[in-house]
Amino acid sequence: MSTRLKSGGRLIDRSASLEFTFNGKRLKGYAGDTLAAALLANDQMLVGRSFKYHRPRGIVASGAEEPNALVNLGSGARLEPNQRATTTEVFDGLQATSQNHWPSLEHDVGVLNNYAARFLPAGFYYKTFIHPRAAWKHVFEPIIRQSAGLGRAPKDRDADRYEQAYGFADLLVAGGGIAGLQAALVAARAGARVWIVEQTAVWGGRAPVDGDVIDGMPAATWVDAAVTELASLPNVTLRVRTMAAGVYDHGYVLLDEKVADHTPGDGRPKHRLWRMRVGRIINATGAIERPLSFAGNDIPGVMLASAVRDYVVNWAVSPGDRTVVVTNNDDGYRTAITLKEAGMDVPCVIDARVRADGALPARARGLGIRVETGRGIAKVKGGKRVEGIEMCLQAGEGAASSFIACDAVAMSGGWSPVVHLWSHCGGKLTWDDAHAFFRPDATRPPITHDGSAMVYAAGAANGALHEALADATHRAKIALQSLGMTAETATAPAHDLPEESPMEAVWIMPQGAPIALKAKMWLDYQNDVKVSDVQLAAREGYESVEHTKRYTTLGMATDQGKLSNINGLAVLAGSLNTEIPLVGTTTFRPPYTPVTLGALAGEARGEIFQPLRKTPMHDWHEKNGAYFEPVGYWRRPYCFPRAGETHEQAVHREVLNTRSNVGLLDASTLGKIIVKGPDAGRFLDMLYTGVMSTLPIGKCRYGLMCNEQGFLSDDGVVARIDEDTWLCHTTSGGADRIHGWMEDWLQCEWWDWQVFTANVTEQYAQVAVVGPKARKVLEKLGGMDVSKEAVPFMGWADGTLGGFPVRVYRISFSGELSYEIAVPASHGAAFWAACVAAGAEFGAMPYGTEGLHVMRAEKGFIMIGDETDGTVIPQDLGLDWAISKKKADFLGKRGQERSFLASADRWKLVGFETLDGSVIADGAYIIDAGVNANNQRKVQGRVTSTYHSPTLGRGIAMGLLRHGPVRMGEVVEFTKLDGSTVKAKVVNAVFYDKDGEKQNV
Amino acid sequence: MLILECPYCGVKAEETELSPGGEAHLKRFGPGSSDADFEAYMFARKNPKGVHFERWRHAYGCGKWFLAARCTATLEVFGTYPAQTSEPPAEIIANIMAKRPAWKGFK
Amino acid sequence: MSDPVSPLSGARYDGFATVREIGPLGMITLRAKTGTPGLEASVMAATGCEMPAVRHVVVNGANAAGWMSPDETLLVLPYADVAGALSKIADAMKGQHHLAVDVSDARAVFRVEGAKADQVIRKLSPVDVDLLQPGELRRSRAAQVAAAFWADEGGFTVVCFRSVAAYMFGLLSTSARPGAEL
Amino acid sequence: MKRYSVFAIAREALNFHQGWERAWKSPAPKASYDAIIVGAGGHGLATAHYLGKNHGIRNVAIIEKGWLGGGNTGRNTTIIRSNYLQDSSAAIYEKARSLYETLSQDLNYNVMFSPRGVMMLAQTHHEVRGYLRTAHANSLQGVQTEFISPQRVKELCPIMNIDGPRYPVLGALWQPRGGTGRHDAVAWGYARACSDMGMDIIQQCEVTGVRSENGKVTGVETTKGFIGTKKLGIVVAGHSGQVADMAGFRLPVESMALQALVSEPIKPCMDVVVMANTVHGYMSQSDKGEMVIGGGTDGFNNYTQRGSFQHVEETLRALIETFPMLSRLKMLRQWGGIVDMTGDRSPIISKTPLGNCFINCGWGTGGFKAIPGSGWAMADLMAKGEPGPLAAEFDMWRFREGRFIDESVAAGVAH
Ligand SMILES: Cc1cc2nc3c(=O)[nH]c(=O)nc-3n(C[C@H](O)[C@H](O)[C@H](O)COP(=O)(O)OP(=O)(O)OC[C@H]3O[C@@H](n4cnc5c(N)ncnc54)[C@H](O)[C@@H]3O)c2cc1C
Ligand SMILES: NC(=O)c1ccc[n+]([C@@H]2O[C@H](COP(=O)([O-])OP(=O)(O)OC[C@H]3O[C@@H](n4cnc5c(N)ncnc54)[C@H](O)[C@@H]3O)[C@@H](O)[C@H]2O)c1
Ligand SMILES: Cc1cc2nc3c(=O)[nH]c(=O)nc-3n(C[C@H](O)[C@H](O)[C@H](O)COP(=O)(O)O)c2cc1C
Ligand SMILES: [Zn+2]
Repeated sequence: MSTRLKSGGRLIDRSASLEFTFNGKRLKGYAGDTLAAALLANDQMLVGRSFKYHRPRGIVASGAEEPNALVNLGSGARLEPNQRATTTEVFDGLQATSQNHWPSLEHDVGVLNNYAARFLPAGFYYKTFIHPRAAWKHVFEPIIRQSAGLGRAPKDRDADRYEQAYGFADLLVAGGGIAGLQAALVAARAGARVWIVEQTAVWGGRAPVDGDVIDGMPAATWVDAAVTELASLPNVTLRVRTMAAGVYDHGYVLLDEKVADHTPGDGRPKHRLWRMRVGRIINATGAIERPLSFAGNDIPGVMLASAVRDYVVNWAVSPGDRTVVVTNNDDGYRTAITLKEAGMDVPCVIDARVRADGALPARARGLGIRVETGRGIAKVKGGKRVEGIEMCLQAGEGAASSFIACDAVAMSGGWSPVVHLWSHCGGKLTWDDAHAFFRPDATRPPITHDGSAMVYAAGAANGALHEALADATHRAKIALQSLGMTAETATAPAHDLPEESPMEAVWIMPQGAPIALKAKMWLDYQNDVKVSDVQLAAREGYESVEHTKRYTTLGMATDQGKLSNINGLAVLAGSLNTEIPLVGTTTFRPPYTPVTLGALAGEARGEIFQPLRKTPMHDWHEKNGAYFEPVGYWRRPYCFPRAGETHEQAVHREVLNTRSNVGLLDASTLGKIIVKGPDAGRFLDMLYTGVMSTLPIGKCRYGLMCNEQGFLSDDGVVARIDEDTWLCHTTSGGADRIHGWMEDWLQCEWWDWQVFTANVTEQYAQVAVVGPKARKVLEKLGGMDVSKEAVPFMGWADGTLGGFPVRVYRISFSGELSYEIAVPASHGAAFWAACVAAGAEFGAMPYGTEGLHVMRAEKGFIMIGDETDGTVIPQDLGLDWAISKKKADFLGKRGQERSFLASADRWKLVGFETLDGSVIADGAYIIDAGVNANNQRKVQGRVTSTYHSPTLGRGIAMGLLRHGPVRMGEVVEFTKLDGSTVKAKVVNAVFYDKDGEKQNV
Repeated sequence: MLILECPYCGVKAEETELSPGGEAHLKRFGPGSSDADFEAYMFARKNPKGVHFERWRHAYGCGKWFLAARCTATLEVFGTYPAQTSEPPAEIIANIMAKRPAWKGFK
Repeated sequence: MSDPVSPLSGARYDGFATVREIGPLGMITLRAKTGTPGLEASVMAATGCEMPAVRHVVVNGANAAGWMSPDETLLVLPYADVAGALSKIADAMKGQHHLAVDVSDARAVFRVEGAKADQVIRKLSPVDVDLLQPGELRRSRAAQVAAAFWADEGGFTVVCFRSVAAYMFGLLSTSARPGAEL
Repeated sequence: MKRYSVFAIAREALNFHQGWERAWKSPAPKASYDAIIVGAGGHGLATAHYLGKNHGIRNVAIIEKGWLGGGNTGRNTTIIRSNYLQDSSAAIYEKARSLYETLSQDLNYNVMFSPRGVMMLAQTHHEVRGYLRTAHANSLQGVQTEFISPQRVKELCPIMNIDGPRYPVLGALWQPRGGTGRHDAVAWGYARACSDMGMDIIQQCEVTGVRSENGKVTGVETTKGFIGTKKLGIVVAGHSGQVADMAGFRLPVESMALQALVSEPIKPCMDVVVMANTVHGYMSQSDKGEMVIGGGTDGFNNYTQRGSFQHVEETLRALIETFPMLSRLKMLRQWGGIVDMTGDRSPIISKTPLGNCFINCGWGTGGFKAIPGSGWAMADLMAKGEPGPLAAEFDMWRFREGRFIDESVAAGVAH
């Protein structure tokens, strides 16, 4: 039975008792408990079910490496699936439920899989469910899916918030054990800007638990002193509950700070994601103990020896009354000693080694603990918890020699340095035979931007299990040196540890275990990967460690194989008859432990999910019921529906009103770029397909821009402001892109040309006053002459209107009499309001982008993004008139000379009118006779813009048709999505005011 | 997550302040050039696994384009320099030669 | 004519730092290569400031001159003074290749103030605030948009584009929420 | 070859599965072959497979520098669809998709093709028009797709927030027979079938040079020595530039990192594949329960199989906005692959300047779905020396002529 001990527990505060629930059961814990400790204190041994076989699962570990104890934490908007009990701090009111079982944790029907385990070896699904074909999708896959997954899927929107922050340091120390603290001290004393982070809530790592003595003091005292000193230094930042999640190139490190996990709902961000940029990283993340592979090693009550020790020392929890310790090294004896000294029963230490004569075994024997050497566990007895073990000879095949009753097993298979951060950016490992582990190979570190080493491993993470402090001191010194700092005089504190005799690698227990036992030896607890599975993979040719991983799913669970990987590799090496280093490891990838997606997205949610660009008139639009559409990050009114109107009706009203009275359009989003300089004209002649250098001052000219391939990329009206200044209008989406494009050519190709550009898009609010009564509105506003003579079509003038300083352009995208008026943005809202007021008596109404589109389509004007899609050249659109024949060069000219673009067979722009007056479907194609070599119906064109024209009362469309302009009057067929077609006549694309009389009045 | 020093403003800019612009030192081929030259200019990019010269814009900073010499296999940066040049500066070439003796040189 | 209005009409948020929208301010983008005759005189004439050093801003009361790029200087001055300043610049730079434009209305300006104002910046910009020199003007991004800022007594001045003023205000105030101190 | 079936499993179970034979052999290379394929990714293996199956060419070696399937085939988000816009794309992807329908049976290896349906969200009016256009095109191309309403989107994917607020869902292009497949199994199944036909899969063997005489390839230098061949197929995805360089020609290809990530596994909550291009993210839930998530590519040349964090962040921001429930899930693992991007983002299946050397590359961010079709077309090309109709448009000279096959035009991306 696991219980809370009467005394002890260095991390708990017995005066602060807390209540929490597990599967609805009310339980008690203390402040300082992890959920796992508190569950064990309440004798909750069974905490979950495994992934595949639904085997009962208990707590194995005490930290981030825990594979089993995953719970659904919280509920509703605070539900967090797969939360690790060993790293969850208990708080008052915590709710946890166990996962992956039905109907209950105790009685789970999924356990049937367990009985069928033999039929479900690694990769079984690749070999089955092949026939009948339809059964996979309809029968087998649904069953597999239903039984897969662990935690519950959240349904609600997250109640918590997250944030990010940037941090900078010379040196980041990941890991707050004694090695990390020592490294930080060395660096901090040398004046470096240091960050040290620890994933748990406490400093010190293993040493205080293991009773290390440092500089003559108990490790805990030394740790306190170190932390106090570090905290006092201005160049040091210390953070607990902060995990170094991933190391990325050039010294970029992600830290996941659990700000309010243990105080949910207190208004603070749940997590803060630090994006660090550091010179060097000290990887002082310690080591993780390895399980041993013996039959039944997954039964609740079988735990890591170090974890058992942690529970006793840190939280005064004993996982069992009678604990058998099984080990292949001296360190495991610490657990036996700790248990015994805490008053618990240790019936036996089973040591796989033939001899155990180090200081620790001696101490254990001295406490009266029975030590059996050369032995192993043949199998563990029990179902939902351990009932006893059968001990056997390690060298044999598992013939049981004796039964030992116990309720817990503490296993120690040696240690594995935590090399994740070293490895994320490609640091290489070397195999250490003496300790049977991979450790960082200092000669092949990950490198940073200048080619120097980016990460230094220190302490247990560097394989220095017994001389962590000396190693940390040394590594910190060389890391500092590489940063051009020095800490020559730094020395390591004295670190007293009992001598330990060598461990002996044990990958299978007993050595000659037959297959029936191997099929019960778990490697990966969560994913149910057993020794026999790895051996099967090897036998079937999945020999690469990466194949084995993917075939068996070893190490792919939420713990990412922190416990299982090395044992798995060793078993694989054994099966292949090769050496472990030749098998190698799988790739270490971020994050070290899973990070909440919300934290990765940071503050970006709701209102500030993305920037939303607003024109000065945006609020007016909002207040006046605009239905918006996104245009890049802008939001533009699509239309202004009135009560009872559909969007379509609103658009039609807006169009008719503009054509008969006057409409107002917020055109502020149009790009506006000033181009100035002695070479500006020449530059614009390169940029546009037409000639801009000859544009007279005071005039406007429509221009097209192509990319170097020749495809049309943007269009707009250019105004000549003075001798060496032009103002280029771009599409709303194009402003930044085109400005960047200009700068690109000016900086990287024609850097000797004298041209400056400035993107003044946001300096001006722009209002289009459009329609036969437009001039009246402006006259009403008053202040300047807006007559045909003073401001002719395609001219512009500066002046004032209604007291506002304005620049008025006579340009028209609707075919109506139209003025586009620019005012400084700070006056935009007021000017708009003035226009609305002045327009009232003339029936002025605002119109949106859709009305704009309809009107320009009625006029046969092209729209970038509708008529163009990145594959269309101006010639396709009948815009040859806007392409200079005389210019030797412009961007895109050479591209357009390529055979496919110059071909006579290209699809070209024409108008279409359906014979029945209906509207051609958006996206419709024009079919052609027959099928192509791939048996696809041939096509000869497609629609590019199609609308109901409220002006004409029928459908109108533009589109591209092979040889289009010479086919006027022909009838072609457009597709409909119901499979039928609609006939349409090829017509001129200008449907309204063909001679352009209305705009030029 | 790269950092590249902007040669204009001296900021060690991180990748998110920059925008990448592909191969550096391209020679533009305009009207009158051969099909092969134009194709090479537009598409046939050097794509080395190793030393590469490329364009970056300090988009969120000074807005200037600059060039960088970087190893695409290790992401090591050998240097950055202004865009207004048609060849890498000698000291960057020397730096690369020192660090990558097998490098065949800029061509 | 109406008075010019800043994009958020002076919005304010009080968290662990105070966020205030200020303005409208007059701003001129002056483009000319360093060393262009008349450039320093223009800057002086428009703002009373010396020519800023690379990546620096020279502040003179309500006026300032900031280095934006090797050929761009940002001039800050009272909104009403812009037209006058532009003509002074035109005079001083006559015959020299340059571009001076009014961008007063294209920007939004915020003050982030208080002892922990720096923390707000640290949450949003990939900038090593500790290494920011006195008078340094840093152009960078704040979350997803371009921003420029500099530190002066009691806080930071943050400049961004006008259209994203509300987004910037949202970012700054979210970052300054009580309880979220770094 | 021992056939796989439930009965075989049952039989083997009694014997603790001791009797299974190797899925593929690991032979030493012979002195020469009738054909060599460089690259044992899905495309290379499928090419070899159809060379044997459709053309009777079986004296073939597939040479792989690492472990088979370990390139992009082993690291992609496994989306299979064929709702492409351009005729030539739709043809080859639909060929591939239809081969996927029976691939498990054809290979006697369950590749877990799961036609659960793929939806591409339209979140702007522009996207609506783009996807409608694709729907029209698909109807003529024999690809079964449908433009569905927001309500139908919600029914098919209840965890989605279709109401925005920022980007309300306006509809979606829905391909009911698109879906996912088990990426590793595709490589393994083809490998097993190739090996069974007597082909040699040579792993841990890097091609380091291409030897040619008089404009024809004679063989390849490898880390296991020279191997002669009558025909060479280069199918190395992200390393295409490298190997083409060895063969003496340059490709319109750049290698960049594309990233993906998985969440921790949760109980099934999403039965379809969703792609959201406005915000740029895509997601499905695997049979094990993880949410499999992908986003955009880095913009610079990179061979490290690692990407920049910002793209992961951008993708997650976007997806959390669309799927608020994701916020409290955790990222379990993230990784990158090196994708081969062409000038028009469409693949190349082509002859080369060397008479008997052929290239298959440029699948970039979207070639998993194409594996069977691409292998089929490439085998055709290698066997006959001339492309068949599936590959005809994908030659490498199209760039010179400006004959783009551009899929991005319909507001689409190519995953
Ligand atoms: C993150 C990510 C997500 C993706 N998502 C999707 C998706 O959802 N749907 C989709 O359809 N596609 C997707 N793709 C794209 C898809 O993965 C690839 O297009 C496809 O796998 C390419 O297959 P391949 O066989 O051509 O290349 P690979 O699988 O990369 O195989 C090429 C092989 O060539 C070997 N090789 C290279 N050089 C040499 C040499 N010199 N000698 C010998 N061997 C060599 C490599 O080791 C490798 O094994 C994604 C890709 C990535 C990276
Ligand atoms: N004798 C043995 O066999 C043996 C074996 C292992 C360890 N040890 C003991 O272990 C100690 C070694 O000290 P150490 O400091 O190297 O290791 P440590 O394990 O004591 O400390 C490492 C610390 O790093 C933290 N950490 C790990 N990954 C992290 C991450 N990604 N982000 C933030 N924090 C992270 C851990 O929580 C832990 O507190 C010594 O006391 C040594 O005696 C002994
Ligand atoms: C569709 C898919 C699902 C995956 N699911 C998991 C998973 O559940 N657990 C895991 O650890 N990795 C998973 N991975 C990631 C792989 O472990 C691995 O990172 C990826 O194949 C790239 O290989 P590499 O990291 O070894 O370079 C998955 C990969 C893919 C493509
Ligand atoms: Zn710069």
